Amino acid sequence: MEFVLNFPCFSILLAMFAAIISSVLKGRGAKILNTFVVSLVGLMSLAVLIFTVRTGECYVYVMGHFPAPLGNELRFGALEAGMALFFAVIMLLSLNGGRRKIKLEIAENKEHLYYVMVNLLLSSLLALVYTNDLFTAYVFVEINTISACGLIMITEHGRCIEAAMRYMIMSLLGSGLFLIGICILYDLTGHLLMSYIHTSIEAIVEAGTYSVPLLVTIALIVVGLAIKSALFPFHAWLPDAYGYSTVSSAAMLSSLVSKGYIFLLIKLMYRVIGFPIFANSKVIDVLFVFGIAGMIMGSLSAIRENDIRRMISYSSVAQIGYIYMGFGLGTMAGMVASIFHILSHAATKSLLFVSAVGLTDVSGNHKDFEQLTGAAYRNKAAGVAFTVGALSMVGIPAFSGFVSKLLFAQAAMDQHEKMLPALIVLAVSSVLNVIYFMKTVIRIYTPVQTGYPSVRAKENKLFVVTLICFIVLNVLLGMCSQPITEWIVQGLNVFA
Amino acid sequence: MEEKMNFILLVPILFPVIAGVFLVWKREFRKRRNLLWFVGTALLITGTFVAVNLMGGERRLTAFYLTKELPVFFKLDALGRLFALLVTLVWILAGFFSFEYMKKEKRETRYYGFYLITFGVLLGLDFSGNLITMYLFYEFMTLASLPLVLHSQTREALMAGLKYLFYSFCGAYLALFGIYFLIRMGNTIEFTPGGVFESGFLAEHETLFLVITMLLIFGFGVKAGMFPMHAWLTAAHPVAPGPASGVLSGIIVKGGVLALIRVLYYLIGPGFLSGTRVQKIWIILTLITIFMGSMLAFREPVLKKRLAYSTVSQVSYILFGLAVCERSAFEGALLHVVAHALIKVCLFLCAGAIIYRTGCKRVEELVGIGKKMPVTLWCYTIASLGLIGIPPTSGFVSKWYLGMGALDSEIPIFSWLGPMILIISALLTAGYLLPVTMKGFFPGEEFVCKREKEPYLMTAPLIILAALTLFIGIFPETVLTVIRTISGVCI
Amino acid sequence: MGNHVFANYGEVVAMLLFGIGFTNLLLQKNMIKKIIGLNIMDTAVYLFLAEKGYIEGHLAPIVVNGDLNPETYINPIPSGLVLTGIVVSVSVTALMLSLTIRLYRRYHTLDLDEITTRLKKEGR
Amino acid sequence: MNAICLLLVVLIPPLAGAVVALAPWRRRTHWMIFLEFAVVVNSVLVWLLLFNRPADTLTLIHFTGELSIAFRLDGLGTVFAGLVSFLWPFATLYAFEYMTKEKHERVFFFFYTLTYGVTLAIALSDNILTMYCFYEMLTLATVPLVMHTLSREAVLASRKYLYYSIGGAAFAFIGMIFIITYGDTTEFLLGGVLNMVKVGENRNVLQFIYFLTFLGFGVKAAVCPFNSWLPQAGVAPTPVTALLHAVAVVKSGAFAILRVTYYSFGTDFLRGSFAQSAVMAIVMFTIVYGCSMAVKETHLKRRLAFSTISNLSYILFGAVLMTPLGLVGALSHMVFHALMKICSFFCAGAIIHQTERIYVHQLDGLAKKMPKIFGIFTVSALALMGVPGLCGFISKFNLASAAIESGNLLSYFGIGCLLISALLTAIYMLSIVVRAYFPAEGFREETLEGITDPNWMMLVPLIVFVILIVGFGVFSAPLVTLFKDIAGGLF
Repeated sequence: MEFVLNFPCFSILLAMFAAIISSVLKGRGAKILNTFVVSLVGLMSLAVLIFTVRTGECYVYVMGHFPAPLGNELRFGALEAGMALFFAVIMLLSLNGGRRKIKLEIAENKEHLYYVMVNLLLSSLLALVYTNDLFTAYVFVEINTISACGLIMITEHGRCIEAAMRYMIMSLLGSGLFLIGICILYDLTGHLLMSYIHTSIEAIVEAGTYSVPLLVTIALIVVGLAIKSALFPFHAWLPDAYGYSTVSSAAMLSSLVSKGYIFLLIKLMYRVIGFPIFANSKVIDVLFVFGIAGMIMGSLSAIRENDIRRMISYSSVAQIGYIYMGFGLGTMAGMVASIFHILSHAATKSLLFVSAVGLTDVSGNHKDFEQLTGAAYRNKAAGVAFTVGALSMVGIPAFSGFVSKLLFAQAAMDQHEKMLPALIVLAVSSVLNVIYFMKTVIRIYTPVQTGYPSVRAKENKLFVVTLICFIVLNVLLGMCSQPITEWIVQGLNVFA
Repeated sequence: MEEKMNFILLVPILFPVIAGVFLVWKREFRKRRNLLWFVGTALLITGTFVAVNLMGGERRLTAFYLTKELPVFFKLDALGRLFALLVTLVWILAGFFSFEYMKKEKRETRYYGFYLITFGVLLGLDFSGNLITMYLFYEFMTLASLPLVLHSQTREALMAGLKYLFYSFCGAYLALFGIYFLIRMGNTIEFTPGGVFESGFLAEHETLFLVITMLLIFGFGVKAGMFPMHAWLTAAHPVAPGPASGVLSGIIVKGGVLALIRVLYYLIGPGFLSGTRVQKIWIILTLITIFMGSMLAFREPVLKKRLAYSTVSQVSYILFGLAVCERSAFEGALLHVVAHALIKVCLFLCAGAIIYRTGCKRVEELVGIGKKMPVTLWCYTIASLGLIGIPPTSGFVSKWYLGMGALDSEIPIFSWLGPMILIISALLTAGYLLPVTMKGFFPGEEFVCKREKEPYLMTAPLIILAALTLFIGIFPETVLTVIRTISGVCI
Repeated sequence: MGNHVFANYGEVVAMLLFGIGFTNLLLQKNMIKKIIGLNIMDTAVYLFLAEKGYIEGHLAPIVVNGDLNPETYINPIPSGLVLTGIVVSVSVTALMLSLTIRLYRRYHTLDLDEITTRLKKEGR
Repeated sequence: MNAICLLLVVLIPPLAGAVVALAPWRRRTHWMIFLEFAVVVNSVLVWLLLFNRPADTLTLIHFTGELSIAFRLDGLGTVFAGLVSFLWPFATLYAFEYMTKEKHERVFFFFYTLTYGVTLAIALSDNILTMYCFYEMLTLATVPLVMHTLSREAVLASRKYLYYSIGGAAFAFIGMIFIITYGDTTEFLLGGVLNMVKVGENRNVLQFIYFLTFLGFGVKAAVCPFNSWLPQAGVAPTPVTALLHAVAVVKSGAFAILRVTYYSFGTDFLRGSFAQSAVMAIVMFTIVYGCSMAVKETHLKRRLAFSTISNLSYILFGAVLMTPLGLVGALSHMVFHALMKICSFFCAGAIIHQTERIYVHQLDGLAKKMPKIFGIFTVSALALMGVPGLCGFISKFNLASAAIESGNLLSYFGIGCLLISALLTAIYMLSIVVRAYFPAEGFREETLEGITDPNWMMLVPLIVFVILIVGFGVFSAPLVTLFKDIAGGLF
């Protein structure tokens, strides 16, 4: 066995141990450790990615000594490795972008706790990506939830705690449903390992028995994960959680946490239930409807919002709607588009959060648009970065958003009944995106006389470098989509 | 005629235009005398060129192509000659009249500039050999004559000018609609007497062509002051300086008439129109115009406006003649073109002379004017008789032919109703023109005044015009021979 | 249908409990009641699992007297799952409670909606 | 010539602009000369390309699947690229003078030249994806220009502009996707690329999608009801409004519509469908609507902007006739309207620059002080009205004859709309001219003390344009022949 195949397991454990160690370190030490760990995880994932892409196969990694039907397994191919790499990169960038804010907003004696949470989050995300065991997935879902909650409430601001509370409640509802779904699935099939469940389910479907319980199970799991990933109409907790937490948390929450759940959902669709079975169930239509409803409603809420952070949060609701719409199309192309959008949205949304904080910083920490007028002149890097993010969200060619839009549209063309609604909603939602993002962009470029100080790029090198990395990432996704989609297709083929 | 000599056709068109543009550009002359010499010479030289052209045989000239299917093409045919002669004659006479009249006005150079430009454009209109060339000059005619209307720059004049512009373009574009179709549907757009369309083709597209014809009649009818698009005429003509209103009323309205003749008799062909519903509508409209124009003139107190209403009525005589589509009516119409041009210019110049000398504009102020300005009023009287149609003036002959033509035609009702209205209108004409003469010469016992000086630059044109009116009335054959050659080929 | 329900009364009860817990977590205003709802929900799941794993007449899967015959014991996996689940639910409950305490200290109420209104009134 | 030159002409302008914006220039003249030089070189390069067309396609990037960003020069692109590259150097020259009074000049010129590159890229696009990409880019490149003055109005206007443009593009995006899916290729081929086997029973859906696409691209071409951004965007400095919002940007919209209609969906597929009737109705309404609003508007630049709205729909009217002749009409109006409108806008800009008067009623009597500007303005006004002998007439004639040729009853009404619009054009353009030349009584000339014609940098472009307006009006045969070849697929 190649040594590189150990890396996924190592990276999960590494992150987890780092979390444990961090709890006894000082803030600075924890920060360094965390950076190191995230980078290392990234590198390891890269190695796995290169390896898996080259061989084009999927590998199973047995945890512990129990063999297949009973024991715990990791399973990874190109898609998982790439996703892990991507998560690590985004996490690193988000943390770097918000580093100054972390220092400012978090009490010094709690800083190391923040990194504990981050490490834990990373570990759970990796586990969600790699695991092949449903119950393990559930456990890490909960760990994910807890660490995310910690990330939200770390600033100990009243609003944050309240948001954390709401987030917890919704999350727990979701994970409750998810858990009961798993249990019924276990009841139906007698397995917890995904591949085995799949075999049984195929048998069940073939036999034609238990069709109702199966449908209910699928529905329970999907709804559970949908709540957790803030699909419209379960998004009520989201704006507060994203809007008031410290910026790195917001960026990570929006681009990683919800994406982790979505990735798990993909895994369920492909590996557990089987894509053809899933695509034939009614659930998919429901997802489609809620997806397009989310695209519109999220944007509408964003238009009404007067707080830049909350506006971006609502935009997340819309973007998650895109992803679910892609699922709802029930085709391979739709899935590819959704996965691409996971990447593109993660890259863009964290960029937006980070740059938005750069803008609010130079506006006396006010987040309403009135105060943000002309902020782009006071912090040029943030202004440019926000503009790039906004353009990408709107779907301007050369940025990542355009490619995902293109992929979605092309995918919609294959699906005859859903074609027109999907396309028209896509167009309408673009228009709505234009309205609120471009409004903001123009607002920040409208000069005004204020007493707020300007920030020079030199004073905040890390921030600027992070933004540049984000922009490059975005443009890279936008311009070199060909290899990325190829990778996604390859990954999906060996995914099940 | 040699092909290369044909460019002579362009000379009378371009020469006045260039001279006029030069004047507009130059703006100021050091001495008024120089200006007058310049204008006078230009007018006479143009006249000579026109004469040279008229003497020669038929000339054809394709100047250039707008696009491949749109040549700007000039041709000199009988109808063009008639109109060109008329225009030249009137323009020179009115021009000399202006020399005296314009003494009192400001911005003279500009006036003469546009006067000359309009002259050239009108000659271009007369020499046009095809539809597109005619339309080109038709538009330019509106634009070039606009400054004449606007000349005084009073608010009234501005409003009138804009009204003139609006109505004219409205008409031009209505006509343009038809023109587009004619160009597209026809094999050629060159004017050919009797029409260019085969009757079978016309029958096939009858509805379309009826619509087109209707639009063309309405469109060009605007320029000719046909009801219901006559309102601009009575606003625009009176506000211009005297000689300008003369030529506007006498000549430029005939631009519309010329265009109608060209389109109906030289492209679509008169045979298509006769007997159709469009013809009836047209006849009704002309008759309404004739009657209404006279009535309005009758109750109008301002002399120039009264004359303008009279124009509305009289031009519709011509249109009536055209609408009947009958040979002698057509001849009458053409004769009336000539007669009315001379008479109306004469009348307007008289009115101008009176205003110039006395400043009186309203009819009731003209009591005893015959004592002050006898020559002017005599000319006025002769012209009035002509317009009413009393022998031996030109108006009598033309109306005679019109009436005969109408009676000869086989259109039910209108064959007798037409002449009747002509006669009623003639009575009304007498009613609104002659009181000036009567009050002018017989102001009553106690009226005392001294005779005003009448400068020969003013009286000479008047006398010539009045004399021509009489001359044509006495020897109508001089003009009629020309007209017969036209009608011979057209119908 | 009826006898199915009766035969599987354990599962039915579990589902009812799950419903109760879910509704409480979702709809209760009082945070403590919400947490109780959460626990009911979790417990329902454990009940369900236990019911699934239990085989009539078999022993708990603890090897005491060297009997390695699988027929002797009930299915051990659900039991393992329940144990894991309990750990998870304990930690989650702890976190929720700590959050509740913090909120209560700050706002002296357990009503989440009231806290929200108050926060909005503060404008932050 | 080598296909790589296609990329070169797209890249030179932005690079030159970037150099201007970023390099430390010591004096204004230096970078001005540099920039003008770069623009001229680029234009020369474009024209060289037009005459030695590279036959092959230049592919830059492969997107997913067979989608790629690629450049190619075909007939339609030739016209647009030629037009744009001809106008840009002149407009830049004009902008130098105009912008002396504004701030942030170098940033302005960066975006100004960037737009040049992007517009050329649209013209040279080989496939629909490339065109779409640069179409979006165009919006972004021009927003800073609209926002330039940074006043509240400008910000609002640019915001609206963004919403409309990108929103429209979102709908055009749908059309693009359909072309990608149902077409044999994404390239532009005359006659369309739809694969009828794939289309099968989805004809109606595709026709509906065409309608959406039309509206989407139509936003830039300001079709009703998506036109309100255009007059608002008039707050930008005049070179921007003139070149971008009368030519480059709006024509890109029209160009895109021509592309999708003739080169992607294909006219055979669309002709006679409900989509054609729908878009034609919209276009016809816009023609009349734009003009009516222009008549109502008293702000000079906004009036011209409304006029642009109407005129753009002329182009679209040609486009939606869906016949080769319609394409000819559309192309000729695209070129000629560009000349006329840029000319009139530059005049308006010159007036604003010299006098800071922005409302029509403030222009009384200005013609005397700025004779050259108003002379040129008059010519462009007449051309816009479609007076024969100027280029506006040619394009309208081409449009009308195409409409007649198409035999579609609705298009006959379209001709009517063209003519109504021409009439309204006459009103709103000539009322300015009349006002400037013939101020009403009581006008005090002293108020205009010190106003003169602008200097050569502003005048040279104007004179060139006016010569072309007249030149093409009198002699347009080669150009129209070229358009016919393009429409016939021969070029």
